[in-house]
Amino acid sequence: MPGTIIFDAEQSRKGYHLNQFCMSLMKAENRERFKADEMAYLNEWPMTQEQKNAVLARDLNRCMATGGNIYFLAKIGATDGKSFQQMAGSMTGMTEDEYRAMMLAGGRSVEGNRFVGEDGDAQAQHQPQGQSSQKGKR
Amino acid sequence: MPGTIIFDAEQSRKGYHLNQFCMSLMKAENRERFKADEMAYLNEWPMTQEQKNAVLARDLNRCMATGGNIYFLAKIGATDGKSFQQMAGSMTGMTEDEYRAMMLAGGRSVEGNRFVGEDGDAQAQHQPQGQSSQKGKR
Amino acid sequence: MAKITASVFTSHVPAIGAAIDLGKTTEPYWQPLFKGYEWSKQWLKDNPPDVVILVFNDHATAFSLDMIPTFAIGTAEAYQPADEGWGPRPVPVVQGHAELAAHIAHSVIQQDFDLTIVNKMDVDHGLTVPLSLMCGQPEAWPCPVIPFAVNVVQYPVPSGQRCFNLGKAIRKAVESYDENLNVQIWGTGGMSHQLQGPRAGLINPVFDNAFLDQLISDPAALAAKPHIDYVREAGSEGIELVMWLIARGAMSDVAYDAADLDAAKAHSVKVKHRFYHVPASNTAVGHLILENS
Amino acid sequence: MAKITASVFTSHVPAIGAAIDLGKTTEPYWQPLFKGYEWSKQWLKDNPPDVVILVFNDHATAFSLDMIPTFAIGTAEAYQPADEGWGPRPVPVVQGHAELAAHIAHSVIQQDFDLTIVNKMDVDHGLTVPLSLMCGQPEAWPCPVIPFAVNVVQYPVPSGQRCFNLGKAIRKAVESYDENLNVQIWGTGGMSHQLQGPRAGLINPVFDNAFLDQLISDPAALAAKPHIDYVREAGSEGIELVMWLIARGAMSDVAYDAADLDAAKAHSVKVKHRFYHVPASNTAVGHLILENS
Ligand SMILES: [Fe+3]
Ligand SMILES: [Fe+3]
Repeated sequence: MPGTIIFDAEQSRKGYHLNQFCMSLMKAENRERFKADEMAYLNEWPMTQEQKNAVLARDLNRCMATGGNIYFLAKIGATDGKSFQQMAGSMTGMTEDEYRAMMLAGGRSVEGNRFVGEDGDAQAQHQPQGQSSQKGKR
Repeated sequence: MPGTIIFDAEQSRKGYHLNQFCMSLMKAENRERFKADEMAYLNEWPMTQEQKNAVLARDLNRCMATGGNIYFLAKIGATDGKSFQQMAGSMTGMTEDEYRAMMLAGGRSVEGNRFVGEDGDAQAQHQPQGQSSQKGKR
Repeated sequence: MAKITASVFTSHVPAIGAAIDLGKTTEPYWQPLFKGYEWSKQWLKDNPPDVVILVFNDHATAFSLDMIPTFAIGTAEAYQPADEGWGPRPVPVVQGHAELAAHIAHSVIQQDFDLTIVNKMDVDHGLTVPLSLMCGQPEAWPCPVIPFAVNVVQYPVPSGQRCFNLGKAIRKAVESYDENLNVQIWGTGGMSHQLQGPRAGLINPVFDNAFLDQLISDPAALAAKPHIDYVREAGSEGIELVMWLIARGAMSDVAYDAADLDAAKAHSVKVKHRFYHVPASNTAVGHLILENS
Repeated sequence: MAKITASVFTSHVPAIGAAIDLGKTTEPYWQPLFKGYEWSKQWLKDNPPDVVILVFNDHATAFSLDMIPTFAIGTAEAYQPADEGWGPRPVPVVQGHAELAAHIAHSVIQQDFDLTIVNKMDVDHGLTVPLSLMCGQPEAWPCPVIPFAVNVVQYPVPSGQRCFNLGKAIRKAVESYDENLNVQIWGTGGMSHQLQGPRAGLINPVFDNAFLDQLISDPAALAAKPHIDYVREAGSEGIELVMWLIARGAMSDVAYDAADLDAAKAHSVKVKHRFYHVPASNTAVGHLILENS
């Protein structure tokens, strides 16, 4: 499937410390410490530099590519006061308004998005989506 | 079966805090704190008074009757520097030497100890076992 | 004896919980959704269960990657609403039913389901949002709840067939409990949604409605649907729908085994309510209430 | 492909670990016991496995009453020896085999065993004493180990039949792993012992030896033995013996299903070593090594 990572044992192993870091943000005092000095807090965890950078940049696609799972990563968004819709939208390249409008209009169609190599909007050749990509093309 | 408690969900519920207290003794610092002031340490746990008294008296039969499980209770014995043999023997009324001698001689026979009401040495009418009981009878 | 009288199916989107907690249910965005649950709230008042078995998945809340149980049953006295990162939801503590839960655990394990027994667990939106949808904002939840958690986060997750069979085993367990209890089983999660990557936002109403149709009329065939179909057609988080098969498998028109076929045929389920709405945040919301005849 | 070549069965008494750690193995009390494992240590050197799947039970060490998994497989990179209250045993860290473990988890869950996947776990005497008995006191254990933990502490514990079937599923899982690996499976715990109450110290050599006989020659029949027989005849902690059926079920003379009967008949197991001794602390010690033909 295009634009989809299956979180299996291998991903879980790769992302173990990243995901456990995320879970630590379920405690209010840890959220405070993280917000006060993100890098210092991240350095308490044996994560790869790439994972730390992805967290600092709030690049959820990068987080997922390095073993993160969305339910764990959601704790970062929660710490930032973001909703699941904002988090999900941030992985598409669409603006918040664009993503929200797409959902209100019935969401993303499965047509063209079932298999890698079709022509749906989630396929690699259409990334990133939304205004940002349009700007890029012009 | 005589002299045997099956540790099921009901026992587990009854003994939850007692058993979780026992597990806390797997940390060296908790063992130190417990040894320094047993009552104070016990009072940190929502156990019944009967459970606390049973622990203070190291009465493992009482601990088990109030929901304790031997693998959890073993952590109390470990804290006291006792072996599993000393702990198991303490529940029979036998002295350490008597119990050890019984084990060396092949252990307790299953004969007469399969069903409640037979005449084996684990039956209620033969409790407590060993010298202590003999002294009592004389 | 205890009896499963009805099953309730519903999505459990966190944003729905936030909308309730923040008093937004009458806003234009949310109003159509909550309207779909008005009938259900009255139905629950008119048909108050003694216990609800609530099938849900934990979303990296109670279970970290340290221990991932495929199936976990809560046998505790009570469960605190979890802090998922936004602070705990301002909802009542969930009271358990330790005795029935322990009985179910015992029976279901003896039927060869290898449950994990859980005595301490904070419950996340997967459990509390369905309660909010069905009960509103009461001082206390109307009845005890037995949380039944299913791993749908790390693969391999249990198959639809395994979930369906588990439902059968749960019904058998409930029916062997001595006390007269009116038990409901709720299946939650889904419907189509994807929360990750460039395909985030996927919604498939055709799939969802076919799923609802088949869940009602031919759940045994639906149970054979492979994981890949859920993920491809309903999005990566659409896999949560396998949990609905647990609740469906616990209804009395489902045969426990071949010997039970005639007994099952004598029963039927009545569709009391059906509702479908897009969107709630990233998700298609489906809802169904079935009663045993 | 990977292959299970042999199974090892042994008791896992904590006092045996203490005897080794304190250098008491040549004392008169312990000498006869360790003599029974001398042949085994040489055999293991001559038949070095690439991986050992070690079936054991946790003794209220890694698993508290908060979460009690019926079956748990370790998929971590390594496991620390636990502090059970006497301080951690001075033995090497146990290296895992994360890849094979994940493969087994995947395959066995798809075969309808509802495993809990464990990524962080300290291992107690149930796992480290068998390693000490078979390997002595090396700087590092000779190969990676996959811990497989079974609940035999809180009832209901899995039936002998469920354990036996799980063994079959594990063999199927191993044989579907691509890499050429020589895998052993060890079943530990037992034999007769009771650690509680006025019946503490129970030992039943007649039961134990009949169990060993039947484990070798007719494990399918042995799998039908109900829990109550173990507890009555072999003491309350004798129930640990159900774990031996997992290792036995993984041997190639055991038919996976009806269709597999002929293939299984073409295989046989060879008894390489058998040993029985009373007592070690409170326990009867049994030990068996079986090789696949
Ligand atoms: Fe969910
Ligand atoms: Fe043991």
